Amino acid sequence: MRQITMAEAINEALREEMRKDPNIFILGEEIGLRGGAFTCTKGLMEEFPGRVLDTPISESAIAGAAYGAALTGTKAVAEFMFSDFSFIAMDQIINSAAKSRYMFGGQATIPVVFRMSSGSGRQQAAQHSQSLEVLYAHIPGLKVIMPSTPYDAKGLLKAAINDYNPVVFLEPRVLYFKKGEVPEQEYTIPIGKGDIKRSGEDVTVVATGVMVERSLAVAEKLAREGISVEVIDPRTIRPLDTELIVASVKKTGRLIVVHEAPRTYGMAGEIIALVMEQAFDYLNAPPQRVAGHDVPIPYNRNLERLAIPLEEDIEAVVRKSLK
Amino acid sequence: MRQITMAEAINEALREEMRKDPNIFILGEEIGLRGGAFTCTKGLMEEFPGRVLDTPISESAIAGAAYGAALTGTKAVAEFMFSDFSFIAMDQIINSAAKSRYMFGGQATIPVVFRMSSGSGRQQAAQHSQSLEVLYAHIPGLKVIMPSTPYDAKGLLKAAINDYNPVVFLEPRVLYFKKGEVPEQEYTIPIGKGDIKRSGEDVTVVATGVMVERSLAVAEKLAREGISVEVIDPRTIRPLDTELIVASVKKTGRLIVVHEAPRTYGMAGEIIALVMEQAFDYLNAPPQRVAGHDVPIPYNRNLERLAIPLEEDIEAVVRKSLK
Amino acid sequence: MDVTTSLSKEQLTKMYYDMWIIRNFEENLLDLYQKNLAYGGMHVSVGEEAIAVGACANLKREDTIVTSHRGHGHCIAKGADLKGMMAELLARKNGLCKGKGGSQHIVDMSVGVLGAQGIVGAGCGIAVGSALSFKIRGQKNVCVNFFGDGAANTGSFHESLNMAALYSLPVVFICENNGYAVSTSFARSTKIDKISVRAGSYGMPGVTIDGNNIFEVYKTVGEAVERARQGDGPTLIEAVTYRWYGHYVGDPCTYRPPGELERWKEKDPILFLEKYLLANKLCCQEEIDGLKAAAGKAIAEALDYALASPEPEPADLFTDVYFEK
Amino acid sequence: MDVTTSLSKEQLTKMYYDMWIIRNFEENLLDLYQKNLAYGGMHVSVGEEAIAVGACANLKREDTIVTSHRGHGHCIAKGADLKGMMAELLARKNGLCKGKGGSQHIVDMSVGVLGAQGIVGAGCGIAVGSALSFKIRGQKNVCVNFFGDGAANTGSFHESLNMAALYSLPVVFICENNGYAVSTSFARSTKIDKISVRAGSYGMPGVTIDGNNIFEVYKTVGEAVERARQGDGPTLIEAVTYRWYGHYVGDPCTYRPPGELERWKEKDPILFLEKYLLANKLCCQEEIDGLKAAAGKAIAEALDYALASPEPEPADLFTDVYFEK
Ligand SMILES: Cc1ncc(C[n+]2csc(CCOP(=O)(O)OP(=O)(O)O)c2C)c(N)n1
Ligand SMILES: Cc1ncc(C[n+]2csc(CCOP(=O)(O)OP(=O)(O)O)c2C)c(N)n1
Ligand SMILES: [Mg+2]
Ligand SMILES: [Mg+2]
Repeated sequence: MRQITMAEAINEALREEMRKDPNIFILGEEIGLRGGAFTCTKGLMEEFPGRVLDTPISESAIAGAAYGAALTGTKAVAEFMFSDFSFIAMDQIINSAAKSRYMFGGQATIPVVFRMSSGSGRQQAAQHSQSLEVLYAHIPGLKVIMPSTPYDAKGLLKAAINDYNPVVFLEPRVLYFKKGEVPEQEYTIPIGKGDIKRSGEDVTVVATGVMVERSLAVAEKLAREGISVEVIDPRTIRPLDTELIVASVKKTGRLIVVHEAPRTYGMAGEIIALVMEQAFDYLNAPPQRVAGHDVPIPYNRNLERLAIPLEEDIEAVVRKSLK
Repeated sequence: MRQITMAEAINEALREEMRKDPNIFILGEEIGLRGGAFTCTKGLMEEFPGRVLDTPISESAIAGAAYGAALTGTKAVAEFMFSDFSFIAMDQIINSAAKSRYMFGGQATIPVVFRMSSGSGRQQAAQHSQSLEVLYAHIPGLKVIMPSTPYDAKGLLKAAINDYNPVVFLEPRVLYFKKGEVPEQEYTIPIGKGDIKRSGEDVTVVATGVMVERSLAVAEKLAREGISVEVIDPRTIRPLDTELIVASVKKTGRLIVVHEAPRTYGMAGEIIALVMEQAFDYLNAPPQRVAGHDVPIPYNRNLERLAIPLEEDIEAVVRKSLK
Repeated sequence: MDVTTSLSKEQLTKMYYDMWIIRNFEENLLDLYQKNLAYGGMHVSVGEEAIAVGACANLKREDTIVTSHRGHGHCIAKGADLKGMMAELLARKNGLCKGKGGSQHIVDMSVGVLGAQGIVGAGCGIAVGSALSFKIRGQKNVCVNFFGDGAANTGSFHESLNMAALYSLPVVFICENNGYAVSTSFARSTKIDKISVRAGSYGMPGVTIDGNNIFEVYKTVGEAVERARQGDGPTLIEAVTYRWYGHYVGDPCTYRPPGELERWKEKDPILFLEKYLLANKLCCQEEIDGLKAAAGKAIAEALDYALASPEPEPADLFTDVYFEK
Repeated sequence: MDVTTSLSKEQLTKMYYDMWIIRNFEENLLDLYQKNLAYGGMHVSVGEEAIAVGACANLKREDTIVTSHRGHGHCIAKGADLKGMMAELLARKNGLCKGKGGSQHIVDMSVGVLGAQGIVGAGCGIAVGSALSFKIRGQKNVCVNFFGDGAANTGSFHESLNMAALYSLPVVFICENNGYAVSTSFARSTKIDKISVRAGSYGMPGVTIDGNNIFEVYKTVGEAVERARQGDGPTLIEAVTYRWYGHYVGDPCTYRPPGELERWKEKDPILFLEKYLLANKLCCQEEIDGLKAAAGKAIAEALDYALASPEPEPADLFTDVYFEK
């Protein structure tokens, strides 16, 4: 099958949906003339005049305007260059977009996607490297997506654009230029459905974003020793595909959750609590977390590398859980 | 002992510290002339001219200025009337205050406290009722405190003001005007130390904020039936007093975490994951969560009441865990 | 005030009636709040009615408004369902928000009321979004954004007005300068005298007007709306006014200098129009009394409706969190 | 330019030298970046040196600055340790931030450099805080805040300038208008021609100057600093300039109209001062060459120092998250 990058996949998703629906527009810093800091919106301004807006450096107006447009029936996709900048827009995303359907007693639908690049790995230091999925996923009214492959990115973004709820779409920055298989034919991926990236029998590893490929590499390696690791990518952080995860843990009896965000109050806690509630008696070992350290992301590349889980960290915990 | 309200306790904490240290100032909306929307800063502007600043409605400048003052050695206490408004200041709180000691390689100390009223219960609807502790507690570099009594509020706020790290101080709004014992003599409470609000043998209930008194009421009721409930208030959400919680669970074999914030990705997940990691073999029953429902807070008072855990909800789960 | 001549008697009496509706509605609320039938955060605009009515008289049904925490008047002037509003304030199931939103989140999408806002300043961005919607869809409509003097100090105001001007969006920003943000007087929140000068920071026209003179409001907003509709971009209008009842229901208003309220009461916008109608013999006293009575009746009916409406059921807690197909 | 007469030869040659230090430092960085010895987000200010040097020449050691992502020049001009800066950019343990901060977080508290900022606009609030500190402690010091034209469209700019004016704080806001925010030209980010008009929104003086004329910068900032020091409040200064090397290291600059860079290179601020020094016989060519060479040598030494500095150790990942007594 054809191989394209995640940035290209995102570009295709936007292009295809904008072609179908003149009622979709996108806005953000550097997305038009320049085609996006990470090329995700390349060529769209030319193809869709008037529907691709380069904005001033005004994150709160970007989010407010995207929400206001969505509220009035125009589907909006807002881009934040780095998810770290979305703090400036959090009032609009959380106080306005997430809550208004409820506050308005169902009078509103809010078809808005807040796209943002996420995570560390480019030596940009603490203000350009955060993984903020939990801050959004904790909020009722939001959906939160984090794809790990070009295929998932494309299918999920198309679903997000056509969802009538506000969606926070976190794109792992270091994956933008990695290639993966993406069919030419159109497809979407339902929001809220996880994916078994590799099936296995001995232990369930739930991983997101960059941690998916690392977990797969570990699974591959351990397979050679006869250890069978199931790797699940929930893809959607909220709503979470609890069913898929619980079924897997019931099968393997072991759970390890891997994420890049700092450990404390990270998403692993939720997944472990859910599994405890629904599959306590199936567990043969304590559930484990492999997560980012509780530190801001440092500039130095060696330190930065150590700040988030490495394959060897994942491997060690998998081995430990099997003891 | 003398009984005062939490608002009075907070007022005393501010007053006492400001008297001792001319290098402390406070700023926020309505805190001066009016003495605070909830009276916490009453009388301070008169007593400390020039050190109590009424600000425009400019939450991001409030937080930026508080951080900048702290960075340059002046201890700052910023008030946000409702924690919901702190979203507008999150960039300053998280990207600046939380990270700068690290980003600056230890060159900075940041003695700033971000006080904010928290939670539901006053029919203010979805934009004035959130419990956002996890959003802050997930961030390395921040300390997060949520007192449940006037005594704890005073002792912890005094500790927070004198801590050289940024502290988010969440004050449960519906507790402002409830009285509790507070000695006349000076005291502080160390940040990071939880408190056993009632000791017991059969089950550990970890609760925060408003949920502490509800849990205590349940414990009281069940005691009459011979069920012995230990109620722990961590008081500090980050750093968490893991030791205290784990020791309790090792004793009781049962864990229930109760919080007002919505369940999904709430603080209970973290506590359960920690206990799984450190006391898996001691558990006689699956750990349970009693948490706010995954909905924005509604205006109607009956619905609002149902949105967060009631005593009967806590009681039911305690009973279930003992089966 | 040559604008007056362009207004028909019908229009004028409708304006007069609408202002009474707003005042009756809100004065009833004060009472309901006392009785604990309405609750939560509630801010009334009594004394400021000319702005809501004068501005909205320029709007079509498909035009939109975004308002603030002090939004009852704007919603009513734009045509929001009175009964649904009253039921909402009483937190009833038949309320516009099913009892889930309350005063600070009143909405009526069917008449372009995009919602009150609990977050000061947030409305400016939303108005930009509504105007963007019109522009992208090629609709010749306009969004009017009402907010206070306090809101003009928020970052959202700045970013939104700059963006609106940059894209020449069809939006009219109306800043109701009532002299206070809660207890903080205008002079204690900024060093400038007039908020309208801020228009210069964005390259849009800005003007300060007497917000208690409904003719001035009608005319100024009318011109701005027309300009916006023609694609010539946004305007910032500062309408100077005063809120009689303090910031929130129950505000002791200790921050007001003595005599201030009394002086402003002499500038009652309703009385202003009433005098005009009588002096110009557009209405006789009987007609005036009839209009007042009719407004009172409409509010009484809305209240009856609201009181008869059931409370939401527990299951309603869980609906409307997400849109589901 | 009567200011020139008030500057001693020593001051002038120091300014000249400092500008060369900045340029050498940053041109070296471009090279180090190519070699992958420096990395991450890195923004150089070549072409804008007169603003940093002209402004900071008015400051005392105890005065402070807050800068942006394009902050190397400001830090150097305020006296930040060159070796520590270079080591930081090379992510070394002896760097000012121990290798944890990098270009966007350079700091040197010992000389009042309160930090570069990775978040556009964030610096304005921090500067207000530093100025508040001075005021509360009764220190007669001043904070200077450097930021770009793009930053002037952020909410933080608006809220901070309003607050600074309201409290009459000792802060000078210097907006370096280099015509672009990344690839977005000034004209595509706002409808106004001059950012300095925004001062009127806060009741503070505002002025636009030629940022490549170090005398004009020195004089204008000097007056603003003096006013601030005397307790007369903040000023907004827009210094028009140009960045030669694009937004980030590696920027292809396709957004620039042809000839634009060349025209600006003719306005090289260093050459401007050099010509002045020569024309007025304050320096001979030999002295000029000597100053250039000395600057080159200082940078080479800083680089040697940085290259000799070790990388941080893995354990350093965990330090400095919290202050511990
Ligand atoms: C962001 C934010 N900060 C603070 C508040 C609390 N608050 C509610 S209304 C208000 C004053 C608003 O003043 P103004 O904008 O002048 O409107 P007015 O009440 O005078 O109509 C404040 C501070 C809020 N709701 N939102
Ligand atoms: C809040 C925020 N939004 C976006 C960015 C990405 N970004 C970094 S620099 C920059 C442009 C800044 O332009 P300007 O303020 O004019 O400064 P200049 O780079 O021209 O010196 C942008 C958009 C950021 N760092 N922070
Ligand atoms: Mg006001
Ligand atoms: Mg610029």
